Amino acid sequence: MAKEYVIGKIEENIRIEDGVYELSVGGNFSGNPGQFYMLRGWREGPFLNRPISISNIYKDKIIFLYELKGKGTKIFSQLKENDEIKLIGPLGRGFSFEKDEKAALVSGGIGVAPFVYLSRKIMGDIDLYAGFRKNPYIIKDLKENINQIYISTEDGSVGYKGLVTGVFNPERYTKVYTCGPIPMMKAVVEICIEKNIPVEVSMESRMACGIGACLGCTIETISGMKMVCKEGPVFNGREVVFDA
Amino acid sequence: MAKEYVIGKIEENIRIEDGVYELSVGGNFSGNPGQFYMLRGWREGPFLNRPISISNIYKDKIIFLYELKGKGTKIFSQLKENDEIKLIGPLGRGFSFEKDEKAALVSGGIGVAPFVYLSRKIMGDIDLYAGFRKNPYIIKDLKENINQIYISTEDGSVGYKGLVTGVFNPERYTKVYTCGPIPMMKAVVEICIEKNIPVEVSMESRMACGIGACLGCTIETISGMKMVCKEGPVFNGREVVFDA
Amino acid sequence: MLKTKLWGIEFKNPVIAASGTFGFGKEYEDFFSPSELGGICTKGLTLNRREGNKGIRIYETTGGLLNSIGMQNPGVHDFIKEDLPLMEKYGTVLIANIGGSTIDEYIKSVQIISGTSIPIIELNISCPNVKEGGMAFGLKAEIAYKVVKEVRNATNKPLIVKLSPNGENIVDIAENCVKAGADGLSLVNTFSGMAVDIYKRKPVFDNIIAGLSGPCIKPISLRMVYEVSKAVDVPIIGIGGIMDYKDGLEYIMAGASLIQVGSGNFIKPNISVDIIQRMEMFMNENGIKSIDEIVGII
Amino acid sequence: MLKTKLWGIEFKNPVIAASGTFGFGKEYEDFFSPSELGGICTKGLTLNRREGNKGIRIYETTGGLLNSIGMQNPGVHDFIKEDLPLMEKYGTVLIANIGGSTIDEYIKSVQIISGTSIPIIELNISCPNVKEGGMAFGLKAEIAYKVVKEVRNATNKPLIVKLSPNGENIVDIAENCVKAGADGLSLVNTFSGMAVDIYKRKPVFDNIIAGLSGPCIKPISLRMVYEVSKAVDVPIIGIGGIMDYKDGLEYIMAGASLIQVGSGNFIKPNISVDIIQRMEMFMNENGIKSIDEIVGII
Ligand SMILES: Cc1cc2nc3c(=O)[nH]c(=O)nc-3n(C[C@H](O)[C@H](O)[C@H](O)COP(=O)(O)OP(=O)(O)OC[C@H]3O[C@@H](n4cnc5c(N)ncnc54)[C@H](O)[C@@H]3O)c2cc1C
Ligand SMILES: Cc1cc2nc3c(=O)[nH]c(=O)nc-3n(C[C@H](O)[C@H](O)[C@H](O)COP(=O)(O)OP(=O)(O)OC[C@H]3O[C@@H](n4cnc5c(N)ncnc54)[C@H](O)[C@@H]3O)c2cc1C
Ligand SMILES: Cc1cc2nc3c(=O)[nH]c(=O)nc-3n(C[C@H](O)[C@H](O)[C@H](O)COP(=O)(O)O)c2cc1C
Ligand SMILES: Cc1cc2nc3c(=O)[nH]c(=O)nc-3n(C[C@H](O)[C@H](O)[C@H](O)COP(=O)(O)O)c2cc1C
Ligand code: FES
Ligand code: FES
Repeated sequence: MAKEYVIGKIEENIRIEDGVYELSVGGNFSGNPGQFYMLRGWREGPFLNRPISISNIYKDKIIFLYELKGKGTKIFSQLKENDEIKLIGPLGRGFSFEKDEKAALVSGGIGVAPFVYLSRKIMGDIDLYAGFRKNPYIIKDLKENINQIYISTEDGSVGYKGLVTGVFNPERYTKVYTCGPIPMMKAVVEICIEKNIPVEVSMESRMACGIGACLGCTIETISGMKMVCKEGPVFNGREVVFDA
Repeated sequence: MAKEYVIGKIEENIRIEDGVYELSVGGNFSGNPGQFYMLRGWREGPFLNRPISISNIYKDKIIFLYELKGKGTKIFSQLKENDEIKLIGPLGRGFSFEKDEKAALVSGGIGVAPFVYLSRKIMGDIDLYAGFRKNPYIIKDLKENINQIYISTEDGSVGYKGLVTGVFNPERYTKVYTCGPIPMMKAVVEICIEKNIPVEVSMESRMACGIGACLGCTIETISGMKMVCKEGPVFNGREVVFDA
Repeated sequence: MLKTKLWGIEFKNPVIAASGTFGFGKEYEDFFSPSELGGICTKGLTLNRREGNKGIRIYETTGGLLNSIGMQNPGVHDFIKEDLPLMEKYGTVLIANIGGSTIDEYIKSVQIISGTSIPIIELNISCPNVKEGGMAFGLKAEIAYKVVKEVRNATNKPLIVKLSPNGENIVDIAENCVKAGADGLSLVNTFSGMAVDIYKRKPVFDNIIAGLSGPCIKPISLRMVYEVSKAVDVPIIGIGGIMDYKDGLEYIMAGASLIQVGSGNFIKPNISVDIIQRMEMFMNENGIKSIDEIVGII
Repeated sequence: MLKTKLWGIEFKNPVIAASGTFGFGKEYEDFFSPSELGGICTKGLTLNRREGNKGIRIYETTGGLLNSIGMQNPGVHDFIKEDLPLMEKYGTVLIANIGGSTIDEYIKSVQIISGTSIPIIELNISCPNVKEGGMAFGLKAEIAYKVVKEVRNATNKPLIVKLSPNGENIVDIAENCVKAGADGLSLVNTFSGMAVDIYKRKPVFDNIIAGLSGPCIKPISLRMVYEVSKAVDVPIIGIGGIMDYKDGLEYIMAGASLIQVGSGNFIKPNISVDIIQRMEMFMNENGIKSIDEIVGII
């Protein structure tokens, strides 16, 4: 799939929870689950584009799920229907799933974003373990392709009280995918290694180009420094050096 | 009138002609005809605020008339109802008019903006000579307080063909006010001096602070450098050195 | 909590209005009471009145602005007569920023200011905007040493030297100024920059070169503050692109005892009040009892 | 119309991809054909492979970014084996950007590169991001002279020296490089800058100092290009914050014969194509027949 630089038009940008938004951009976009786009929703604004995972793709639109973090996502949240947004992508290596897997998806917070598309593509027997600080946001499109959803919240207001790793046991699965805060992913990988279950993690790092040109987004792996934007963002969980 | 820094809410921002917009901000604003505000319609955007003249003030709103010029006005034009805009003002010295004057207002392009408010305040026998490149924009509120309107366009599509100074004769008036491009104002001042009619000009210059602190906006006058933002923007036409 | 004492002088807080961006204070009175500030630096003063530069004086750039004001000021005498009495009422620490074209001029101005109530002098050897604007004094370590040494002898008040970021080696220059008797260092003044009008095929400024300020310069000036604070033992005033309390704290943690807010005043006239309040909040939330605890902590 | 010839080499247009921002070109192939460019500078090459720096490598600032890549590259040998063959196919002028920690290393790398099809060498004596990254060579005029002199003897190809904006006096350094045999000068490399993480109370970068690039630096680098172009007689390559054709023309009018686009590539991968097209439009509209007409016109 060739990467493209395109100017897209916003179809919808809706707040689905406190500080969490779903953005649809019209057009025929390509990409696999776990890949991402670099987005720019401004002419005058922060210098760098912002990496956001593909949350879903339909024939005529692409969907991003994003969380308010700072300057860039603030501007995203103010975009309205018909506004322009620039996109570079699809970028990076996504999840290397197989159809009909018995998979567990383990997310923390906005890490749930790529799992919407992933679950749709695996079409297998999938459970989701989704941890949130408080108000969970499980969008409709996600529910459709998932067997069981285990929600946990830090304050216990919904589902299990505590961290998502408190309810998760990898033994029932042939493959585990995880996306979320580093400490969570680290814990998930550790259990998976212990139980000898394959696990893939979606990593983040600060990016400039997003296409493998600047060498700015490296993380440490057991086989040296690797670029998150090109060799990731999805890595084999066993490869990543979490304590770098 | 004390200057204020306020965050206002946009009530309306309508395109009234190609590249010309009318912006209303809700609130109880103060200011005299010829004074201006520094506006900032963004959080991330151009570094400096943009000076825009008061076009009109009502009890519950202030109106600006602006022309698309570059980055800042582009962002202004994209603002929508309920968006925030920061304002500093009212700033500078406005027109020193008297009630019931027999006055001529001579404008070029967007220089017509402050005359809406000025004509309302003079409430005398006022004629407007308004030159435009092509499509004239004479808003309703302006017509109300004006006797005769002489429009000229460079392409002759509406009104007199040519420069506004081609139709203007100051002899019929006790006072002349002019706002527009420098060459136009210069020509107007020259005729007024010739005919010995008092004339006031509204000057522009690049501004940083808008309040007299940075000394960045000076122009040359016969009595030395003067700050447009504080000692102007309105000057006695005889004072300004136009060929500086 | 934000209080700090330097050179025996108490500052309510470490936030000072930078020279040339705050006039003599009165333009800001409508927006807030200048007494809330830790201090105010005057517009750069010279011995005699100066008209400043002709042509364009302000030009916006990405994340900042170029200025070519050219030291416009009423001269020390008129300042003392007309502006100082108003400033004295603010009840905050006043700092006289002194420019000049010759060592002799510097000395005379400093002597005159020393006879006033102003407790601190900031020697501007770094203005890029006039041919003889003093920046020449701030570019080479030996010359900086010479001018500071001579001015030092002209006053008993705390003497802060404001450094140019355009000099040959800022650490060298800083060390030389301290050796020559500077009680503190302000850094930085504006960076020499320029812009071209491609339609006219001419430099934008009559003077060609102008001074760059604003958040665009912050990473560089912060680095300079860090390097200089490691090298010298006098208090540092950090300046350059401070737009919020976070920027201010970066400077403080990098080694500045005080900070100055310059171009930020143009964007939001009461920006310093925000910075002071938010800095206090940050300290509360992070259990920092006094600014002095975090000066140079990194 | 945009064609220009320098060092006997023809450039389709004056727009070159800057070192370290364009990889070896292939990442951009999806977006446009690199053959449209006037030239491409390779990522900075050292004699041996380098892993680069640990920790955060990229940090956004107002109008730019700080980077601390730390010279990650495959080394000249692997570059020649694996990357060069692909680059040769682009049909544009290739420039090898050479870094190093010792004069000896520079010489060896340059000798090796001289044995390839690459027509031009850009000597990077200005990388702020590794302890021994070469910037030390670019800070003082005498040292710059020495390294350029020695490297000069190691190759017959046009040798361009890429200057640091952090040096003591850029005009001095430039003159010394030319005296030592440089055929051209590129300016500038990134500015030494830093950032502080106020929550961790630590510098953001493991290395403390990082390199600032992007439009924030443009006014300063433009000024340096102007000053240097007045002082030396070799062609100048203007670099720093070029984001559109106007920026590019400012550099050219200030004295640059070629320009390099760096951080701009990150924002819009095909930014250089825009710049080339719009520059041509501008020239058409303004009756400029050749870029050479306006080099240094201001
Ligand atoms: C491959 C990839 C995919 C992503 N997918 C999504 C997604 O689908 N949805 C989503 O909401 N977010 C996603 N992110 C994260 C998203 O890119 C950031 O939240 C966003 O760039 C923040 O921009 P901002 O301007 O709002 O925040 P800023 O103003 O830039 O920063 C806000 C705060 O976050 C810190 N910060 C910013 N970027 C990073 C970083 N990369 N690592 C650590 N700290 C950082 C800053 O230092 C600051 O404290 C993804 C990131 C990557 C690398
Ligand atoms: C006191 C005062 C009152 C004003 N009132 C109005 C008003 O009521 N309505 C209105 O539409 N405009 C008014 N203006 C002009 C308005 O401020 C500018 O058009 C606006 O700042 C341009 O901003 P921008 O970001 O869109 O353009 P930019 O991107 O900043 O610039 C676009 C182009 O215009 C040039 N330019 C920008 N500012 C100036 C300047 N001050 N002088 C000369 N060239 C300049 C730039 O170099 C560039 O070529 C007023 C100006 C002043 C000083
Ligand atoms: C318009 C303007 C005028 C200035 N005048 C002076 C001056 O007279 N004396 C001086 O020492 N510095 C002067 N400066 C420099 C500032 O005090 C400050 O050092 C510089 O702007 C960097 O800080 P900033 O990025 O917060 O603006 C001036 C700066 C600006 C923008
Ligand atoms: C991520 C990154 C990596 C860079 N690597 C190199 C390098 O290896 N060698 C070099 O000479 N310059 C390097 N540079 C400097 C650029 O070539 C250029 O000189 C600088 O970024 C200024 O231009 P800009 O503002 O257009 O980015 C690098 C710059 C960036 C941002
Ligand atoms: S972000 Fe540039 S290499 Fe990954
Ligand atoms: S804009 Fe600052 S003094 Fe007028």
